[in-house]
Amino acid sequence: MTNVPELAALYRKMQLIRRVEEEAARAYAQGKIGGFLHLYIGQEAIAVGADAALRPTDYALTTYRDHGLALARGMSARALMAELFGKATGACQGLGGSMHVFDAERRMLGGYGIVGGHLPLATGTAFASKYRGDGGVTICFFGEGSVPIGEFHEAMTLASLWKLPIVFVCENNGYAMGTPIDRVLPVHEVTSHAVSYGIPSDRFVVECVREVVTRIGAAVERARTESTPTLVECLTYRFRGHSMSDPGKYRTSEEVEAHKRRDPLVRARAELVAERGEAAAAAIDAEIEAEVADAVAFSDTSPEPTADVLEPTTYAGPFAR
Amino acid sequence: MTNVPELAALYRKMQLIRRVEEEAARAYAQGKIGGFLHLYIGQEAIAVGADAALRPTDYALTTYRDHGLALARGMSARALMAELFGKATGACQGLGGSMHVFDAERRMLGGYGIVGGHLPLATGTAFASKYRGDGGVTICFFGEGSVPIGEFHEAMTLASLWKLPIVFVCENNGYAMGTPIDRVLPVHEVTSHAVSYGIPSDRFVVECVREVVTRIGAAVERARTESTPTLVECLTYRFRGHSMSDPGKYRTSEEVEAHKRRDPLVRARAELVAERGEAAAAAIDAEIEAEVADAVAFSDTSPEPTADVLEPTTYAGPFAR
Amino acid sequence: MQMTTMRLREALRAAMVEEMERDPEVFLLGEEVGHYQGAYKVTEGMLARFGARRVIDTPIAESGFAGLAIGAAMVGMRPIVEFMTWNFSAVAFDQIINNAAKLRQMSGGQLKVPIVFRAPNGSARQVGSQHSHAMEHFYAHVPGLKCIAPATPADAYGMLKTAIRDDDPVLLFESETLYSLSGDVPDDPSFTVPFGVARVAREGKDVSLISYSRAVHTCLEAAEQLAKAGVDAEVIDLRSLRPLDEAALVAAVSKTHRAVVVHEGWPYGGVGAELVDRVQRLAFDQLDAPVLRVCFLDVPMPYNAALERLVIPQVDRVIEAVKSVTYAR
Amino acid sequence: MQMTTMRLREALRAAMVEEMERDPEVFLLGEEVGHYQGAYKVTEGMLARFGARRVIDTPIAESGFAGLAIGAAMVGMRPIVEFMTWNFSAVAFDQIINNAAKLRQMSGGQLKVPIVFRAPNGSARQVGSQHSHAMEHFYAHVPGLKCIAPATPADAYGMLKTAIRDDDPVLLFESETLYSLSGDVPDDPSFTVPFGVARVAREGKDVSLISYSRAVHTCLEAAEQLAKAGVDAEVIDLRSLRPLDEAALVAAVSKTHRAVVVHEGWPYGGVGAELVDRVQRLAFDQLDAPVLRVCFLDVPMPYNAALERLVIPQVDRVIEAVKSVTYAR
Ligand SMILES: Cc1ncc(C[n+]2csc(CCOP(=O)(O)OP(=O)(O)O)c2C)c(N)n1
Ligand SMILES: Cc1ncc(C[n+]2csc(CCOP(=O)(O)OP(=O)(O)O)c2C)c(N)n1
Ligand SMILES: [Mg+2]
Ligand SMILES: [Mg+2]
Repeated sequence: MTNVPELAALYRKMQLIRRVEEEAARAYAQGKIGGFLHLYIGQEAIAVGADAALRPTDYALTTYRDHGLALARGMSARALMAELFGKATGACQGLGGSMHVFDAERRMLGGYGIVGGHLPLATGTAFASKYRGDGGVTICFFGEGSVPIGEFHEAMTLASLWKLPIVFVCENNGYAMGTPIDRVLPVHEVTSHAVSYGIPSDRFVVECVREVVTRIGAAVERARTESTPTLVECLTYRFRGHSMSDPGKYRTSEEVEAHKRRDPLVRARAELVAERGEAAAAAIDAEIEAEVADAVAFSDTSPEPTADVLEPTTYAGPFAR
Repeated sequence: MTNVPELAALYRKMQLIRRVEEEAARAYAQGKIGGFLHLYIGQEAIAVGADAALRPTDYALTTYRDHGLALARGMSARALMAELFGKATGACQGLGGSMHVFDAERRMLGGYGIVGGHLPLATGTAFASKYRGDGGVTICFFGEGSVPIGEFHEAMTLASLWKLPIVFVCENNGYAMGTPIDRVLPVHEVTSHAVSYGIPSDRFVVECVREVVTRIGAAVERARTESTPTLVECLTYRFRGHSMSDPGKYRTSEEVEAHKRRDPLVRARAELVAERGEAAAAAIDAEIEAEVADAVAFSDTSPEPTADVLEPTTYAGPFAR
Repeated sequence: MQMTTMRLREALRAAMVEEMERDPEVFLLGEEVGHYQGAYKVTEGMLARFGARRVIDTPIAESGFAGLAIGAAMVGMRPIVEFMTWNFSAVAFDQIINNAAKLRQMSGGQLKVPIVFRAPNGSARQVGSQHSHAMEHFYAHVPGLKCIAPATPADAYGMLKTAIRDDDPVLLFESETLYSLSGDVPDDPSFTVPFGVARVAREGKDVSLISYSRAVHTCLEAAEQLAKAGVDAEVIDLRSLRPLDEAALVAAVSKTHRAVVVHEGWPYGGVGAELVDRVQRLAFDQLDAPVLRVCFLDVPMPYNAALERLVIPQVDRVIEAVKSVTYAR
Repeated sequence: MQMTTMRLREALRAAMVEEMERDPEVFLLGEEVGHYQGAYKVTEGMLARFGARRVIDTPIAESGFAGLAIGAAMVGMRPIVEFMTWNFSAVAFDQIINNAAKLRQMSGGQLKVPIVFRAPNGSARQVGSQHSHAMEHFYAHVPGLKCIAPATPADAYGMLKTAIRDDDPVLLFESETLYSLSGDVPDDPSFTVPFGVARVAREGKDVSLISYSRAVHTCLEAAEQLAKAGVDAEVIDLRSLRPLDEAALVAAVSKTHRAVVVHEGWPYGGVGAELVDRVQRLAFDQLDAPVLRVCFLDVPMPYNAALERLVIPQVDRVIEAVKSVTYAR
């Protein structure tokens, strides 16, 4: 059984993600952040719960909707926010931006813009762990909209065939941009594919972060001890549009509001208050506010990267022209 | 229920394919045919049985192992053999060769060299039939080795989602080049995927060509009348190597011989003899010999294509440089 | 000719709408083209007008739906495939280079593939390295394909119509940064713009700036500034990359004796290098200086806005190159 | 140096075997590389030597196993990916251009991707249009990748070793038609050949034939014949396409003042056009004639043997181009 951390620690991370992203949305409106900005708001329990089931040395990869995972893995709000601001002090020196957040030290291995493209990569880090016998596990997140694309299937085949220590987590938030699941998947249960790949699966509605820890934890354990891959489907919801440029007209406000009323963050806070009192929760909130304000100030005042960063980040060795 | 043609007609086509390919193998050894040559010997019952379940206006696509389907669809031995010889009189003017046999009039739409690549195309011809309401069905053949590649899955998703009139026929001959199925598929039943795509399936050992007609016929009917795709898995065996350059060391001769003893062509002939007497079968054989000899002579004496064919086959309109 | 002023995205839409009205075998498919009204609103209103049978939202499966469309085209339909951006065509690369481009040849001329692929291409604004590809450099290489990249609403309209009516696969490279560009478009639904004919976007006698798509506007701006400095730059808008208008290249260089090629995308190979090849080969004796190129710096696109500006061709880099080929200071 | 004569396929194998002996983080994967001993027998015996843990037969899922290898490389392993041929990399195109080439940049320099992709490339013998791609023209375009294309067993050996030890993604373009070519290879396991350094395959003073891989041998043959006609042709074997040896190009053209570029693959864009760009840009004043190119005709590869011969660069076409740039009859 996976060790479930203190609720306070889980709540803290969820709240950090929520507040960092709310400030990022504001900064985007102010023109401090450019390009695409995909918010994770509503889905925080997944990254936070999953991270709690991992060791710091395990590998994690996700899509462009990557801020939550980065913070869950322990990246500082400063490093993330500065990256969104495109600053030299950002996690990727301002080169990656919102969609490409990496923290090699914390084994946060991105942040990818091509739907499905990172799934094979994740089988590769899992392969490396198995090859080296280092006991490591890889966790790989993706949306339900990625299931139709070929690379999902190629990754599943390789993971199952070679018994790789990997957990595939489909964050099924019901929409791929403006497209509801029934327009993209003939069978709505993503886990139905686990059968034809001969691997275990799990499927549940994300309401409670501690449940995420134990459910994903079971899959992580299976990967670690049996080197067996698992397909986990988390039913969730994003409260915002697909990205900042999406007005989200394809959902009714009733639908969105109904989901907001079941916000796993609110639930985590309520449970925390029940266990430890309002003051404990409020203290965390205050800390987070300070941390987020500091991250924004830090990012505002950080320097821009300079041109000399371009060539050495293109090639590790001598530049090849 | 699909109308099953006279066994004589089915046997005739099977024997034609067998003998054309045997002569092609000889011509290859003589250097009259170049490039890759993938023989269909042992699998003839599938193309012949499937064709019998189709209308002449239905579309058919397959892999590089395409001679059988071309002949089954009614291409002449001359047109096929001349194509293998690279002659101007070949089905594709000698430009396509063994892997790319097309006969647009007979709705034999190729002949493809990239594993998995033609499956999406087949959904496209099925889409056209449905869009136009022309009552047409598409049949698409591929090997079990194509199941791991993404395009198989993308094609299945689109076919199921849009309810296309298509029959996917996996010719599971147990090997992808030198690789047996257990090294490429975590679950050996290809039809297991039908469940996660929400479509019907059928799976059977190919022994009797008339059974192929009725089994594939049922799927064709479902496509035609309900516009429902089906995944059919035909368990079969190729008697020769993957291509002419494959010594086939990965299979024991016992294994190969055991399969040859269950040769569906031999069975078809035996049944024909039982029904109509040896003379009837022998007459067909004699006809085929003449046809094949004529095809070789025709191909030997046909002219080579000339350079002026290159540009107009690159663009339908003015050449774009 | 009667003209209507419209944005480039509307010009594209008008071309598609008119062709779909004209020919029932034309249909449109792609991610979010229908209910969402298009990721960049090019297809706005088309679902309502033509219904879900002809305006089709696809799952994220580019290889699958591109292949599906090619298959439909090979039996005579005329699909328009919208990729959300050209970047995502990389997962459908095999379908385009091996099926769309080769079906006619493999079948010995029996088949044709009348299909249009269209999408925004090149850099947008801070979308990072995986979303900033100038994909025309991969595709123009391939015989069997035609590649066009208009820079104005009228050309977008007229060339998309030509593309839809063309019997070969045509790849239309748009630019997100040009969708809101306004311009006059002929009111005549029979108006089309042929492929392979470049447009002189600005007359000039001292140097030829050869360009297409977004970079044409950079060249025009550079030409304005150069004029103030006494350099009279010509701007050639190629419009069509394959076929290329060789006569226009030769004519330009025969007049100005100096050329600078300006485009999005990396320097190594691609359309820019091809232009250099054609110019030096077909007009060698006319050249008074090497042909220079202004394009992306040879690195993946950075997210940071200032660095992105540095990587994308800008007016100052064009002017610098012009100074170099005219040996001015 | 002590030398052993071996075939090019054995030279490649020796390089892999030695590097796998040296570094336990090197492994090999691809279709039929193990039990089948390699589709072209390059990997013969390697499964027996290293076992199934390090010599891995993959299913047909190029995007999947290329991506898997890139993922392993991003955490420090050193995979060698064999595609059965480079043609099949088209279905893994996105993995190579978007992940292998960009992981370092996207991560702001935190990661590196020490991976080798290798396979036969270009035309073989009558394998038809879908199996005859010269894929280097697509990949050399992309910053973040390195592309090499040796023409001799020694270079194949020395450059593959360099590639395996390199910290960046390296794409090695082989040719089925060269696998049985014999040549001397140094007996020294520490022998490597650096990237970006061209080799003068034949000295000459009248014209420079610039080439790589299979076409180098066509050039050498052409040079022999030209010598009889009194034209002294130099043959430059680039060996490495990205990085390109600019100094060698300038030196060659400064001596001969005439250049013909010879390669497999189509004319539009690609490595050939890039070479023209470099030569005319870096040695404009040295050129006495336009740089000409001899490459595939601009059509998909036909199956018919005679037409295939016509499409692939042959000695006579090289000689014709040389005559043209030397203004001889
Ligand atoms: C191959 C590819 N095609 C299209 C896109 C554009 N795109 C980005 S995100 C997205 C929707 C993805 O939905 P889902 O997988 O459900 O993830 P979510 O955004 O809901 O987290 C699309 C179509 C892309 N990035 N890559
Ligand atoms: C994308 C791709 N990868 C690899 C190949 C090389 N190749 C050709 S056929 C083949 C085996 C296919 O086996 P299967 O699908 O079972 O068909 P079979 O040959 O048995 O009919 C391989 C690996 C290819 N043509 N395309
Ligand atoms: Mg989603
Ligand atoms: Mg097989």
